[in-house]
Amino acid sequence: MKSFRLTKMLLLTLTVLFPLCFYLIFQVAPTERIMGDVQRIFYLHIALAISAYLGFGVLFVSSIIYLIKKNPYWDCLASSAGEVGLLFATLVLITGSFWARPVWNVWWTWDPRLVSMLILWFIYVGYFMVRKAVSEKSRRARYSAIVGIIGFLDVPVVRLATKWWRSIHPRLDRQEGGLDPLMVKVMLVTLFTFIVFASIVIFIRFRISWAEERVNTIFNEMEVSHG
Amino acid sequence: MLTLIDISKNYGLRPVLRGINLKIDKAEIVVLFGHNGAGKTTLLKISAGITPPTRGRVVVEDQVIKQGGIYYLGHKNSLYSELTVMENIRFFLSMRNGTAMVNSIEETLEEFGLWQRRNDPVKALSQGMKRRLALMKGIISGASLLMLDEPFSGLDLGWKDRVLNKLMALREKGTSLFIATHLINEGCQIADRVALLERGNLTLFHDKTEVNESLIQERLRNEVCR
Amino acid sequence: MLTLIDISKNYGLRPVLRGINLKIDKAEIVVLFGHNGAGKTTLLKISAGITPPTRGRVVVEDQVIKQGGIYYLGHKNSLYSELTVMENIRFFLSMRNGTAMVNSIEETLEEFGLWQRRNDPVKALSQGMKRRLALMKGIISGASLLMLDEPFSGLDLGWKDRVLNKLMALREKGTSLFIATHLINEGCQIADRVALLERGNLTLFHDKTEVNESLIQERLRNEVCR
Amino acid sequence: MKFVGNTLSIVKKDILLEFRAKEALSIMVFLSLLLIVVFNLAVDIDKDNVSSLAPGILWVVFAFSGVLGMGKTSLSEREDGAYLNVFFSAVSMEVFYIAKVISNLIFLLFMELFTIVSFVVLFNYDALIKGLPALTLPLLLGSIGFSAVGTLFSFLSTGSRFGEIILPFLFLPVVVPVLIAGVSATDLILNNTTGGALLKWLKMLAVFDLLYLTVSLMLFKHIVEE
Amino acid sequence: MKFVGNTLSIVKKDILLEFRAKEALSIMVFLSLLLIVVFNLAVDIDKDNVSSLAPGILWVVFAFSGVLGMGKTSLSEREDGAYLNVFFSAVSMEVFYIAKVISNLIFLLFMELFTIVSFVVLFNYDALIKGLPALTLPLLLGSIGFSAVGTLFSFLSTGSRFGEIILPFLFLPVVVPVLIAGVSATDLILNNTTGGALLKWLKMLAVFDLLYLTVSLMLFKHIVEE
Ligand code: HEM
Ligand SMILES: Nc1ncnc2c1ncn2[C@@H]1O[C@H](COP(=O)(O)OP(=O)(O)OP(=O)(O)O)[C@@H](O)[C@H]1O
Ligand SMILES: Nc1ncnc2c1ncn2[C@@H]1O[C@H](COP(=O)(O)OP(=O)(O)OP(=O)(O)O)[C@@H](O)[C@H]1O
Ligand SMILES: [Mg+2]
Ligand SMILES: [Mg+2]
Repeated sequence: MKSFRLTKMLLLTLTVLFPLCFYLIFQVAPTERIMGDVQRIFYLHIALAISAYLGFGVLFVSSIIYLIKKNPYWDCLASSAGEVGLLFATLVLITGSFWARPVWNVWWTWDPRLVSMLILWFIYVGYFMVRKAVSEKSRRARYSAIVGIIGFLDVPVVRLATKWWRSIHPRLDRQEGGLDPLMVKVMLVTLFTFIVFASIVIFIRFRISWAEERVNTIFNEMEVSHG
Repeated sequence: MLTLIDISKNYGLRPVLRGINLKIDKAEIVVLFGHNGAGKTTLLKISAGITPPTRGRVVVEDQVIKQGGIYYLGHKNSLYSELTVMENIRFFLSMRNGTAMVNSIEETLEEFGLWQRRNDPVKALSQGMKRRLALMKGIISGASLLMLDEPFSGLDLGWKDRVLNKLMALREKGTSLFIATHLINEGCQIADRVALLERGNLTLFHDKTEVNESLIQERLRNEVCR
Repeated sequence: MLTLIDISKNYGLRPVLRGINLKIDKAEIVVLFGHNGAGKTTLLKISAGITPPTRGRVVVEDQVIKQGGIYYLGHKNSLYSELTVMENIRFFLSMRNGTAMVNSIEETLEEFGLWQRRNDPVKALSQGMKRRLALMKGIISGASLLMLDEPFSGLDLGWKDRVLNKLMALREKGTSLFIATHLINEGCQIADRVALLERGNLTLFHDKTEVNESLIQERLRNEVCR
Repeated sequence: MKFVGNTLSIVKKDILLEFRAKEALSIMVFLSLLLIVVFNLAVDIDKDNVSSLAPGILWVVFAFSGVLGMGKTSLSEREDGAYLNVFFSAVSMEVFYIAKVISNLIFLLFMELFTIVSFVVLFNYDALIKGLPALTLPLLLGSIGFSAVGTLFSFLSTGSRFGEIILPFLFLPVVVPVLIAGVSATDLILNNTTGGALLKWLKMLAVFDLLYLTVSLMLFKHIVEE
Repeated sequence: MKFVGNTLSIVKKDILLEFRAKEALSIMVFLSLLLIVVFNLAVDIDKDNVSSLAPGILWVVFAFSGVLGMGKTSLSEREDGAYLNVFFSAVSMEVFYIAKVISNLIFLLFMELFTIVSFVVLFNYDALIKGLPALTLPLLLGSIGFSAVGTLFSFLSTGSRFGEIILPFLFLPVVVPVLIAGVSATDLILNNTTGGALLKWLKMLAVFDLLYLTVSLMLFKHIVEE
């Protein structure tokens, strides 16, 4: 119940944070000189990317714990976090595309950052394909945990892609003169909002699937005792 | 040897096993009976550690696990169908580091009627021959605990008898056996204890002295025939 | 119904069947016995037209072939493991154009103890349940000739009896059956004629009146036990 | 027209299996996306060369994803000998073949549509969308050819010891004419529309389709009849 | 050093199986040849662009043929539950994994050598032969990465309902770093030899190999331990 109160509180803060974010993005943040208003996608874009990493990170950690503890609790958490991560990763691809269209004049280009992100997306689609492909519960948990662990090795690749390969995708640490301080502040607020948001979504998703799991268990117990 | 503590297993919402407790001692043969779908295969797989139970614990004596002391034979035979009989056996033994009585392979092959087929690929054997080969692997494995799921399926009458004798000889050497079967006569003949799996519980449970009473066998038969 | 004329089969240099002649009439049950590796499966597959013989001819009455009048059940069950019990049956019947008694499916499912499992995918059934389903398909198929290879394998005692009764009821309706099995009692119980396959030949061949003499059964048992 | 009903039953069952097990189609779709990405890693595709590379890449992706997907649909028939349901039925092997060709064709067309859409998005190549109406005919004809050959060979390969893996070797060399005609027709449509030459390639596709279909129709029963 | 002996036994068995059944290796070799030909149909390779296309095409072919071949080697363990021979033995799953990685590595290297030779012959591209000594290291490192991931995932995919077909999806995205590093290193060697940059890619290959090997080694037993 304590955790439930926490969720409630966080949800409440979100009702403040989200409007604040959008106000900051569309009213406060300065318009970028070259790209214009479309640059405002940036705040969502990067916040979504970090939230996706967060989802995959939670998946990674809970997969490891699952393999050690073999408690379905962790499998539940892993798949919930994976769903959220995949959702946000999809949104990164979409917002990126919408940004690329006016700026680079294409929906998609074969840039290392973009490709590595797409590959990451493939990996987690593969994760859910494995979950679909295995019906026996504990086996599904083990197999998907393995994919989740190996797959996470790709996240650093996405992060470092712009460093390793020649890339046209912007990098903040390469920005000449640095980012406008106001932009940084807006970005940090958006980032914070989305991290809270992603955590809550993961948590709620997890509570639902865990409740489902427990209902099933209780059903079983009933059948066991009544024959 | 093997202790099952409060083992339960559900598939989805269907409970198959409900709190099974069982202990198998050294040099003991426990035979498991039950209707189709009673959960015999499930219980054997859980005991062997191939399937995890939903609840409960399987305890196997330490020295048994360490030296590959378990041999499990399921509905499948675990044979490489492209390799010959001999190659299958050699590989099997090489995985057990000479725990096995390697020198007696030829003799055992002869006893199992597979000597002439030793250089044939397994896929060219008949149903019954494959089963025989899989059983033979268990017997030469040197394992101290054998778990056999319907070991006699596909064997003809003659081979069934011979395999029964082999299994009893194995017990004399201190091996424990956990067998699931539908054959009541044969099962009771070799069992030290029999168990009946019914609605997820082990009902009926008899040891040596009782097993041979025809009354018990009659009851078993009635139970399984219902 | 079915006539086998001088059927021979070699695998490589190994002769398995050597000139088999056999005729199965309408409403007749022929049961085939033999050691492991005697060639029962091979003979059934040849009769069903799945494997070509090295020499000889299989003649099936015209009207039998035309309307899908053969049902063959081998060691495998021919089920789509991802589809449910019901879906498997529906597809099977749709391939037979209502030759079958479609309206009695539910009743038959009940009789075969599969009614509660009708919406479960076949892969979730136990060994014995799958075999039962495969047998049930044969019984509702409306085929006039059933070829069954070890039909009772994996069935428990109760179901074995019930399936035996079903098969006998089928014969009363004019269906012919060609069955290979290791179970001498059960085989002799339903057989109109029994045949023993030995070294590639059909030795021993007895019709109705003789089959029930315990002497014959004794001899069969001795032969197969050797 | 009983055979129309039978064909539909089989197609319906295949689509049901697809929904249940999500095999062939989802595999084709994802594989095609992945192939495009991998292709791009190997050969830098940009604005300048996309229109000259597109036809080749698309058809290679169709062929590859297609053949692997088709392998899957026939595997579900081989497993547990499920195709025997049709083999021993009133439905002829020709009808079975036609039905499988149709199921595969449906899956192929879905996959191709998806591939084209992803290609347009990934390479920012709008000409492909504009050319889509004109592409319908070569796509349909090409897919019929793929399906005719793929269905035949996928049964052949799953019946062999190698399993599905041998399929690409059999399939790809044989469909090279379809591949070339398809690439050429697509090239003409995307890059310049001179009607005469296009007709030539379409004719070639139609001729090969007819050829493959009739020959495969005659050969199919020999594959399934072991 | 018992585990060296065990590893060798398993590798020996795999090579024996390969000789007997000609599965993984021959599939890899033929598929790579076919892929090169198909690539050539899609992208016209000529004297001018061969040196820029060669690295990409070669590595994509290695990855694709490799992953399909590796799927085959684990299938032979899953079929009939043959891997249980190792599961219930004195040999640890880590040793089993290492042995399978070695077997797969051997097959991969053979296939790569063959692919390179055919590439040289088909496109008359001698620079590749001259660069072969320098290519050895990136090839070896890349193949170790492929084998480490491929072995793990091939067991995973054959244990799932999709079978081998899901394997490419899991494998290809994960090995993209190896693929890119391999392509880049090969490009540098074939087209200009500036040592510094090459070292960077080799380091990257080595790091990923180590990463994949250690992580897979820890994860493997969870796959096989049903
Ligand atoms: C489909 C297209 C795109 C994808 C998949 C994509 C993906 C990503 C990802 C994954 C990140 C997080 C990187 C990290 O910090 O690890 C990111 C950050 C960023 N993206 Fe994109 N992006 C796309 C298009 C664009 C476009 C068109 C622009 C602007 C021209 C852009 C500008 C940025 C910026 C400024 C950042 C923050 C950079 C940093 O963290 O150093 N992106 N993008
Ligand atoms: N993978 C599975 N998914 C769902 N249910 C399953 C699965 N495996 C087994 N079951 C169910 O568990 C029950 C027990 O099956 P099990 O195979 O253990 O029976 P059994 O006693 O071995 O029967 P048989 O004598 O027919 O071999 C059956 O009702 C079966 O349908
Ligand atoms: N594909 C094959 N290649 C070579 N030999 C084979 C093949 N199939 C069967 N045989 C051989 O043919 C003989 C008869 O086999 P078959 O399977 O018909 O025997 P069976 O009577 O059915 O035996 P079981 O009771 O064990 O099922 C055996 O010696 C077997 O080894
Ligand atoms: Mg069972
Ligand atoms: Mg047989």
